[in-house]
Amino acid sequence: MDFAFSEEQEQLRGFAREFLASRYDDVRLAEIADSATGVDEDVWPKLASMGWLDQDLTFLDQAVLFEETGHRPLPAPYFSTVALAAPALDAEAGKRIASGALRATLAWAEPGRPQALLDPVETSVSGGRLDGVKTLVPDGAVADLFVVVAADGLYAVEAADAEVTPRSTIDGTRRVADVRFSSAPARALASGEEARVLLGRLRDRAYAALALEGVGVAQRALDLLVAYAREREQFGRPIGVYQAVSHKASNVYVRLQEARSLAYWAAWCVSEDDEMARQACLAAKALAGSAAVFACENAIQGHGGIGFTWEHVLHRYYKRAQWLAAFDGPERAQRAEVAAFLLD
Amino acid sequence: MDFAFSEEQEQLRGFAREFLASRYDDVRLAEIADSATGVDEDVWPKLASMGWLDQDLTFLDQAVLFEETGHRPLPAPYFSTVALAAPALDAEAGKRIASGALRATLAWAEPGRPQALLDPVETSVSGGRLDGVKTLVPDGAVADLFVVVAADGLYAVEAADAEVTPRSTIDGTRRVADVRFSSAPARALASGEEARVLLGRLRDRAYAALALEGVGVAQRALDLLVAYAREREQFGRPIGVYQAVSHKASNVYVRLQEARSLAYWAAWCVSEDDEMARQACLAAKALAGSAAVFACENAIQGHGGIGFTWEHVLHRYYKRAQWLAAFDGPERAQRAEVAAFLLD
Amino acid sequence: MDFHDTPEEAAFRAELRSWLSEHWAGRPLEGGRGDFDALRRWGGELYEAGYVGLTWPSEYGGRGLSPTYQAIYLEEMSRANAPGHPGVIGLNMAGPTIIAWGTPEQKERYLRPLLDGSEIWCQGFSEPGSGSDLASGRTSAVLDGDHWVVNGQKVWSSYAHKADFCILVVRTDPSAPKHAGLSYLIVDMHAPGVTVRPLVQITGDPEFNEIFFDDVRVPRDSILGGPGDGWKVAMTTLLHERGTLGFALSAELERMVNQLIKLVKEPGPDGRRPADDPVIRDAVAREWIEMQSLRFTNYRSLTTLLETGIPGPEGSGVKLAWSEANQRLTSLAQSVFGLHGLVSDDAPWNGFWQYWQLRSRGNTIEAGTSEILRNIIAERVLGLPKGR
Amino acid sequence: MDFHDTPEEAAFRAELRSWLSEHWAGRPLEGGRGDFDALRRWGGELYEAGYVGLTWPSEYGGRGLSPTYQAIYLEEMSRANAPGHPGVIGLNMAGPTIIAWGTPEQKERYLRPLLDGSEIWCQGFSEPGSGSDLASGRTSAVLDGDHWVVNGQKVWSSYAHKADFCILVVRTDPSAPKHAGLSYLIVDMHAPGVTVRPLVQITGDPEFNEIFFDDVRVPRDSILGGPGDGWKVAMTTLLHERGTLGFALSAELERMVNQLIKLVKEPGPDGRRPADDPVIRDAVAREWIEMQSLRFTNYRSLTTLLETGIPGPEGSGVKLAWSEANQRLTSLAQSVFGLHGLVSDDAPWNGFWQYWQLRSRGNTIEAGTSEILRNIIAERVLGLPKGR
Repeated sequence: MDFAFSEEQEQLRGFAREFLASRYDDVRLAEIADSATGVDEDVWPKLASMGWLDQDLTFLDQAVLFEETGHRPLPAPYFSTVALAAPALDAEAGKRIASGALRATLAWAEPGRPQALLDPVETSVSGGRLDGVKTLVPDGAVADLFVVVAADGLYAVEAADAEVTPRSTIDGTRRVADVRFSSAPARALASGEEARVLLGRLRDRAYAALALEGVGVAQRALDLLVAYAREREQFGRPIGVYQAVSHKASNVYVRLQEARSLAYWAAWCVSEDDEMARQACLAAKALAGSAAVFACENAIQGHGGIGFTWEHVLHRYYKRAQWLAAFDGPERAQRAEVAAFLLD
Repeated sequence: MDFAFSEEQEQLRGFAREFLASRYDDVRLAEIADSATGVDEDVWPKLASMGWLDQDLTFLDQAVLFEETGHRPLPAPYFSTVALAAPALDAEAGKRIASGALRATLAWAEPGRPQALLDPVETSVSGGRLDGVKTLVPDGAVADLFVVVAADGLYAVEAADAEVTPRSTIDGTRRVADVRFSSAPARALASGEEARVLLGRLRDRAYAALALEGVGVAQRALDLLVAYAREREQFGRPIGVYQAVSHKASNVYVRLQEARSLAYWAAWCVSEDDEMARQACLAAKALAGSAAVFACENAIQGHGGIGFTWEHVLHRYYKRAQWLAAFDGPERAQRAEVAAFLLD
Repeated sequence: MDFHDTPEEAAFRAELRSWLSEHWAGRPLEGGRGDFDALRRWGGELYEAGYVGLTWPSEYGGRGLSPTYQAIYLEEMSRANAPGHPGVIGLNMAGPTIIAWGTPEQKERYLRPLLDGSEIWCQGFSEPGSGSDLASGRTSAVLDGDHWVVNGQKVWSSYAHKADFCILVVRTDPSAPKHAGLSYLIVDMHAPGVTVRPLVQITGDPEFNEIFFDDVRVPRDSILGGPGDGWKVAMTTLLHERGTLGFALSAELERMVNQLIKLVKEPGPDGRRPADDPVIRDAVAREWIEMQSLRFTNYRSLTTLLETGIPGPEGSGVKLAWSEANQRLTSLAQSVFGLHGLVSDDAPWNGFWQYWQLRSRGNTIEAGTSEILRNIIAERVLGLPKGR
Repeated sequence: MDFHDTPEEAAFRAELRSWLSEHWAGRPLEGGRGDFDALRRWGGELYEAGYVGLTWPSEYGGRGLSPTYQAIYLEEMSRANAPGHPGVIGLNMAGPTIIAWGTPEQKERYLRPLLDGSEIWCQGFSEPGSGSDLASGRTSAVLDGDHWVVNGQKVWSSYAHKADFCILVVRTDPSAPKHAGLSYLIVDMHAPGVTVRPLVQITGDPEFNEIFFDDVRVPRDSILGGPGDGWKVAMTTLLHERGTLGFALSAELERMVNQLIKLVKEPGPDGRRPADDPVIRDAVAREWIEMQSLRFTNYRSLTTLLETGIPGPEGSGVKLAWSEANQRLTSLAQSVFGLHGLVSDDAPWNGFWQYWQLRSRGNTIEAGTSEILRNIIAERVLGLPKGR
C-alpha cells in the first residue's frame, strides 16, 4: 500500500505548477478565455518539448499534469488529445502527438440523442466513408484529427475532411464544436467488441482525468478563499475568525481531500487496469465534479461581492468546475451506474 | 387574505398550552412514555369536558390543538380519534366521542403490502362479517373502535371484536398495534367511490394534523436550543455567540416558519375543502416532517452530550418527529405525488 | 383565517390579469439582459394603468391600498412572466425614505418622476473596504458654503449607469463615533465629478457599478434628516428594502419553478424528457414545496403587518431561504442536459438558465449576505447574544 | 503509487481472513448492545491469535508491524462483520500514552493486561461544566503524603462501569494558569470513593457514564509525566485517539454500507424492494462513494505517516465526514419502510437500524464535536486566524 506519487512525478508536478503559474497568471488566463478561440496557440510546441505529450508517460504521470492543469488551467486541447483521443490511436499517431504535430479529440455525442459516451450512436461508415453529425466535441475547433464513434466502431477522420462549427461554452478555455461528416474518408481504429471495450476505457480515463482537474480546481478555489479570509477585514477583524467563513473553508477542505483520494484511486486503477477501475472512475468523477463546484461556490460566497465579478478569477474556475461536472452527464448519472453495480 | 387564527382560536391555543405544560412537564412526559401503555388514562374525560372532542370544532380549531399537542405531546389517542377516525363516523358516534366515551382509530395497512393510506387492501367483508389483518394501527391498543379499510369500503368494528397485539414504536407516547379481525361484526360506513373520496379526505386531514404537530415539535426544539445557547458557557462565553451555534438556530427558525406556513395553508385547505387541499397537505406533511426532524437534530447537536441523554427531553421530541415524518411513507413519497401533479 | 381574495381584491386581480393579457402577453421572455429603454417605457405604461405605488399614500401619487394589493400585483406579474418596473431602487428604497424623512419640497420634487419611471434612482451604501460593515464607510462630505463637497467611492450600485439620482450615505463628521458621523444625501448623478464605472458580474452583465465622487458639490438642503442622522435614515431604507422584498422573491421563485416545470416536461437537446427521471421529479417537487412555503410565509408576515403595522418576524428568513432555493433550482435546471446545458448559444434551454444559474450565486451576497442575515435572525428574532 | 498488498501484507490478510472465518463466522450480528463478558473473551481470543497491538513495539507485547497492518486488520474485521476488542480506551488512548510517558514500572504493570483484555480502561477527561473546553476542568487532586486525594466529577466515560483503571485529568495546581495546573493520573476504578453512574443515551443504552471521585486516594507515583504535565500528556492521548480513528471509522462505514445494500435489496415488511426506487438508489450510491473516499483518504494519511512518522493532515476531516455520512446513511435505512421502520420489535430491519440511527446522532458530538473539529481544521490545517 503506497499512496504517494514517485519522486519523479512530484518533480514533474513542481515543474508543471511553476510553468503554468508563470505562463498563465489570472490576467493572462482571462485574456485567453475571452479571446476568439480560447486557446493559447503558442503553447503546444512547448508542451511537446517538455515531454508532456510523450507516449511513454504513464497515466499516473499524466495524472499529475491533469491535476495541475486544473489548478492553473491550461488553455490548450491537452485533455482532449491525451485523455480522449490518444488511447484510441496507433503508435504512428502517437509519435505525431508527441512531436506536437497533432492535436486530436473524440466525437461521440449526436444531436437529439442521449449524449453519454457509452450510448449507441447513428453515425455510420460505408466504403471507408463516414457520415454523421456530432455535437459537444471538446476542443473540436482546434483539433487536427477526430476519433469518431460510429455504430460499428471507432474511426479516425482528418479535421480537413469535416465541417466544424465552433460553439462556445460558459468555460471560455474549454469550448466544444458541432462537427458534420459527409462522406469523410475514415480510417478504422477498432470495431465490435474491441471498440466497445476501448470506448469504456476511454471513458474511464476521461473521468479520472476530469476528476483530477476538478481536484486542482477545488484546491485553487480553497487557496483563494483561505488567502482572502486571512487578509480581508470586516467589523475590525479578519473574516477568517468568523465560523461562518472558517467553517466553509473547513468543509471545502474535507470535500477536496475526499475528491483527491478518489481521483488518485481512479488514476491508479486506470493505470493498472484494475478490476475496480469502472467504479473508481464513476465515483471520482461524481465526487470531484461536485467538490470542485462546491469549492468554487464557497469561495465566491466567502469573497462576497468581489468574488461575483468578472474581473476576479474565481468565476473562471467555477465555470471550469461546471464543465467537468457536466461532462458525459451530471453526477446523478454516475451515481445511477454505481448503484447498478451495488444493487443489481 | 387573512392568515391569522381568530381571537377564540388564539384563546384556545393559550389555554391548551397552559393545560399541557402544567399537566405534562418533561419529567411526567418521560414517565408516561416509559410506562406500560404510553397513555395518560385519566386525561380523556378532561379533554371531553374542555370541549376538545366536540363535533362542532372546525378543523382550524383543531389545528390549534394539533400544533399545541406537538409542542407539548399529549399522551392520549387524540390524533387517532379526531383526525383519523371521527370524520368517517356518523353523528351518533361523534356524540360518544364528544362525551369522552369513545376512542377510535383507523386500521388500513396490511402486512407484506404497501402501507400507504390510499393503497389497495385485501381485507374483505361478507355478510356483515369482516376478515383481515391490519398493522401499524396508531393507538390501536387503547382504541374502543376501529374504522377499518376494506377492499370495498370503510367499516366500523368494535375493539372487543378484534384481536389486538400492541407494538411499541421508538415514540413511547404514540404506539401502534397489529389487529386481527376474524369474522368480526362490521358496520358499513362508506363504500365504493364515496369510500375512496372519504379516505382521501381522511388522509389529507391526517397529513395536515401531523404537519401541525411537527410545527409544534420543531418550535419546542428551537425553544430548548435557544434557551440553552443563551445560558451554557464554553471558553468563557455563552455558546450562542458562536456562529456554529447561532446559525444553526437561525436555520431551524427559517425551516420552522416555512413548515408553519404550509401547515396553516394545509389546515385552511382542509377546512375549506379547497381544490388545492391535496397538494397543500402533501407539501405540508413533507416539509413539516423533515423540519421537525431537522430542528430536533440541531437542538441535540447544540446541546452537546447532554442532548444525547435519555434524561433530557429532547429525544422524546426527536422520536415523535421521526414518527410524524414516517407516517404513511417518508417525505420522498409525498414529493413523488406532488411531482405527479406538477409533471404528469 | 381566510385565503380567499375579498371581492375588492378579486376585482383588482382580475382587472390586472386582463390588463396584462392585453398589454404584455406575447412579448418575448427577458433573459435578464433586457433593453433598458423598453423597460422604462414599460414602467410608464404600468404607472399610467395605476399599478405603480399601489401602497403609497394618494397624496404622493400612490393609490393608498393595503400591502395585500402589492402582493397580488407581484404574483400576477410573475404568473404573466412580465418584467417589473425598472425603478426598483426608487420605488423600494429612495421613495419610502423620502416619504419618511423628506421635506415637503423634497417630496414634491422627487416622488412623482420616480413613480412614472421618468427618473431613475440608485443607491450608494457599500464601499470597497466596508462590505457588510456599512457603518465603516469612508466617503466624505464636507460643508463648503451652501454645498456639501463629496469625495469617495461606492460599489455594488445597481442602475447607477442609468440613474438620475443617488441616495448616498456619507461621513460628515469624522470625529464622531462610527455610526454618529454619517449623513444621508440625495445626489444628482449628472453633477460634475460623478463617474460611474460598470462592474461586470460573472454573468458577463454589468449589472452593478462603482461610483466615484470627486469634489462633487451637492446643495446643502439635499439631505434627508439632519447631519448625523445618516445611520437612522439608512436603516429606514434597508427596512423598506427588506420589507417589500419577500413577495417579490416568492413571486420570482414561482416564475422560476414554472419555467423549471416547462423545461423538464419537454424533450431536450439529447431527446430525453427529464420529467421521466424520478430523481429529477423528486428535486422539482422539493422546489415547488419550498416556493409555496415562502409564498405563505410572506402571507403570514403580511397578515401581521396588516394587523400591527409591522411585518411579522417570520418574513426575515424569506430572503435567506429564497436565495438558496434559487441556487438549487437554477443549478438543477442547468444540469438536466449535462454538457448541452453549458453550450452558450444553444437557446432556449441555455441562455436563460446559464444566466440565472450564475446570477443566483449573487443572491446569497447582495442585499445582506446570508451570513449577516443569519446573525440578524439569531440576534434580533431569537434573542441570542451578539457574536461581535 | 501502488495499492496492492505487498506479499507480506497479502499473507497477513489471508491469514486473518481465514482465522476469522473459522473463529467468527456464523455468530449473530451484534446490535451494539452486546454481552460484555462475551466481548471480553473475544478480545482474549484476538490477543491469543496475535491480532491485538499489531503496531505496538514487541517489547511491550505488540508485533511491531507498520500501521498498514492495523488498517488491514480493521478492514477485514469489518468485512467479516466481527466486533472489535472491547479494550478500545486502553488500546487507543491509555496504552499509547503509557508507552510515551510511562515509567518502566508502569509499562511493565499495565500494558500486557490491557492487550489481552483482562483489564479494561476508561478515560476521565470531560466534566459537566467543561464540554469541549477540556482545560477548564475542575476535578482536583491534592497531595497528602504519598497519595493524591482526588475529588470531582467526570462525564462521557465509556466503559467506566466495566473498567479497572481510568486515565484521569485533574487539577493539581489551582493557582497556575488554566492549562499549566493540570496533571494526568492513573486511577484504580475499584478504589474507595469511586462511584460510577451510567448515563443512559437516547438509544436506551447506558454506554457512557459519570464518574464521581470522593476523597479517592491515588498513589503518588500513579502519574504520567510530572505534576503540571497533564495538558501535554492529554494531547498525546487525544492525538492517538484521533490518529488511529480514521481506519476504524471507514471500516465501520463500509460495514454499514454493506448492511444498507443488503437491506434495500430484499423485500421489506411492506413487500417492496427499496432498491427498485431510483431515489433510494441514488442515495445508496452516494454513501458508497463517500465511504470509498474516506477509505482512500485514510490510505493517503497512512502513506504520509509511513513516510514521515506523522499522519497526513487530510485525515483530519475523516471523523467529521464519517459522522455526517453515518447519520445520513442510518436515517436513509430507517426511512425506507416508513412507519414500519419505527416499530421497535419488528426485527431484523428495525432493532439494528433504529439503534444505529439514534446512536449516529452522537457521532457529531463525541470525540470532538463537529464544530470543534471544523475550528481545528481551519486553524491548524488551513492557518486561519483563531476565532476565540
